[in-house]
Amino acid sequence: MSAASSEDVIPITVEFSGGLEMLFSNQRKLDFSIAAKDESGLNSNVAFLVRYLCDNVMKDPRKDLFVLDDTVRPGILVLINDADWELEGEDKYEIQKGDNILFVSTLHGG
Amino acid sequence: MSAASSEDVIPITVEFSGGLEMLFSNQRKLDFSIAAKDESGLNSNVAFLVRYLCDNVMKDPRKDLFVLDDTVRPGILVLINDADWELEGEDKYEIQKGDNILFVSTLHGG
Amino acid sequence: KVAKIWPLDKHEYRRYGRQLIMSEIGLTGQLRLRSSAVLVVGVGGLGCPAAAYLAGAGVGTIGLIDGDTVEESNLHRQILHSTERVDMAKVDSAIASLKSLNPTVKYVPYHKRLTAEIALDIFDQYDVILDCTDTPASRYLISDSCVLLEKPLVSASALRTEGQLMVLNNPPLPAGNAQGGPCYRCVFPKPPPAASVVSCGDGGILGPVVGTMGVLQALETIKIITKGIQRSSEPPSLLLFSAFSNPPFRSIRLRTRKAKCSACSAQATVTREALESGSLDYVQFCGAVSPIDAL
Amino acid sequence: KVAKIWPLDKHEYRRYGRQLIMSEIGLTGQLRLRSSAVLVVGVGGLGCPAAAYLAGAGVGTIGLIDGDTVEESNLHRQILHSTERVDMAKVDSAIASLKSLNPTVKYVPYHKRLTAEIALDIFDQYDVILDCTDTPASRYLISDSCVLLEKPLVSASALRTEGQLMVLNNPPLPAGNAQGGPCYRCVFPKPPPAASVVSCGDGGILGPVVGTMGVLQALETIKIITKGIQRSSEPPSLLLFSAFSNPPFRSIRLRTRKAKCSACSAQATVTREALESGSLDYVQFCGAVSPIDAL
Ligand SMILES: [Zn+2]
Ligand SMILES: [Zn+2]
Repeated sequence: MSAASSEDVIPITVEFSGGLEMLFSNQRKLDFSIAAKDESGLNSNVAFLVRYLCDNVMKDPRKDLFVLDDTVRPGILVLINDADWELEGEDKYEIQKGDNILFVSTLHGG
Repeated sequence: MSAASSEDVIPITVEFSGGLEMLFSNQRKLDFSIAAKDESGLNSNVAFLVRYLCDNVMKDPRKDLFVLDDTVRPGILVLINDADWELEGEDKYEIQKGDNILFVSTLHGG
Repeated sequence: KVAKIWPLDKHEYRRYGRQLIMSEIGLTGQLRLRSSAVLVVGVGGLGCPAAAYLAGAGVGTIGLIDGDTVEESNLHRQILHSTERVDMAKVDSAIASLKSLNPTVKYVPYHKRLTAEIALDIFDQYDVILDCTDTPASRYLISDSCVLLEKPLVSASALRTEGQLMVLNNPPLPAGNAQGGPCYRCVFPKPPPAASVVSCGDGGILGPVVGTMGVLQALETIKIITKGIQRSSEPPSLLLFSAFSNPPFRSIRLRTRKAKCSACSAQATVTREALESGSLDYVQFCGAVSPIDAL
Repeated sequence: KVAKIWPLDKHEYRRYGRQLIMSEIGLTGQLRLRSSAVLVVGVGGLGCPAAAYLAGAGVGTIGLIDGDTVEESNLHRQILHSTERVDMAKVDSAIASLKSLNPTVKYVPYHKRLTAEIALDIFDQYDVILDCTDTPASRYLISDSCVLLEKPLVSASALRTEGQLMVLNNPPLPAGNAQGGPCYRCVFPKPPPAASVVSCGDGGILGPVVGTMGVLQALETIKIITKGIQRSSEPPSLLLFSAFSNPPFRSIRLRTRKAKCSACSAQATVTREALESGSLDYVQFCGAVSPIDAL
């Protein structure tokens, strides 16, 4: 259990809601594995996940509806295992095996 | 992990809803540990848990509002980790560490 | 003569435009709503909001069945009724409000309490049934009738600060077909002891709690109709709502049809003949209703 | 003169009996409801059901603010309005329905769109504010006003098949007090790009989806009032509703007050003077509202 060095990918669940799913081919839920280390060899964090989603998963060309100034755009909440990412260290949160990461766009209709 | 013989209690969460909490001193949620083996030395199952709750936790004298004919009375759903216990083997389901067992009384108002 | 080009009338595009443009509804869904008939059994705390949103969405025919009259103590939660209509039949009071909201829907009043003698004849004219009643006896009768006539059933209940919601017999396949959705008897084979049953009159009820469950019944009904009846792919589940708990909502996975269910299995003893002959005495089956200081 | 023995009138015991007998409400809770004033900002898909259940529960004074008139396309979800009242001011149409449900409540109409010039004067007369509006600009203005006046805010929104609900600024402690509940700016410090904002008119909305969120706003308001304002102990959370997802409801733990929030922290720049002088241009702050083929 303690010698986890040989694992090089982390299985996670990513979800989109509040309309964001439309940017991701109408997929609301994705189960996949992400590299355990980022480009610099550091533990993968949420910032790395956001870059990964933008570069590899998102087919929609309107990247600025998801990412702005290198982070998720204003109006999107990032929730790590059903808690606001502000409680978990924001984009520096290091991804753990089995994490559920939910991106929600705020709604404004009424 | 495989040699679990030395453990003699199992930590679980038990919840009551739909009015059943009134039979249990208005407690909706209980975290406690139950013996890993029942009176006969078998792995503790839900039938054993129900007996245990009736004998040791329930202060209300109206036992027949919870148990009838040695099992939970008609009109109470037993949910093991958010699934109907019918999917898990009913009262023969063997309790696992960390299980959430929810007893819900059906409501009839409208 | 010129063929009709537009499948909906101009006023329908205006009235339903906000839901028509959604991919989940669309023109097909709106036409299905218009050609469908929904029966609301019980026009109280659940039936009022359910009927309001079904009428708003453009369900073609809405039947309402209830034998009671409006009381002042209903008004904190039964939002289709009104102070000046106290003592009027609930069904008539509700239809007055619904007509004002959407006069293009056909409303069918039944001024009586549902009984085994009349259930099948009435249910037969509808596509989806909503159980908005408040006794165990009516819940078994409604479920049995839905199984016999192969109708999906949207069932809800509420008491004090809690509510429950299930979609039953969906898809509504013939008894004996294991692919059909479970019925009320699959989930609750035996009725609760009469002493354990509490009504809203005795236990109390918070208006928005029962209101939420009623609105959700309308939503599930709209989902069933717009998708096309018989096409359910959602696994059977029970939604629990507890207004003062955290989290307030919880979804439970339910069982599939029970192999020996007395209503929906191949060995069913609840037959059309048994139900119509009165040999199934629902009130007797559920015990005398005399809620004392019980649950 | 004889002292009044009963704290409620006889008709109030009749009308509210079903909620009075619950321990969560009781006589104390009913008296708190009667002596409270609640403002519903926006009388559309959220405001209609919210106001209906607040009136039903016996809130003493209900203020309604909206500058729009009723349109036929509103009626599938805005259940206080009616076909014969198309073109009437929404506020007047809603009050006509509400009076019929509960004539003992005092209703206060404001026939205008909320602006920074009038917000503080109006909000000051109420105990709890409901945000039932539909633009980012109004959401920031309402939150800022609630923080400045120390009022709890029950905020909801809905679009297509989804809804969101938050109770903000609860407990409503002065800016700079970290024990107060987070405000809208704590959760969303910057407004979304205008191109990402979609209205119900453009994106569509399913009636019972927005209806459910509105009824839940009434519920949260009743919980706040009957418990006694200032006494919140519930951790801040966001309820997500997605009608076609399984499970449909999800509760999210939210952050506490943000140490550098521009509205509710010790360093707040959103002051009463700034708001009243018009130097906070909410429409400008949120960008021009021209939803194109965006989210
Ligand atoms: Zn069955
Ligand atoms: Zn703040």
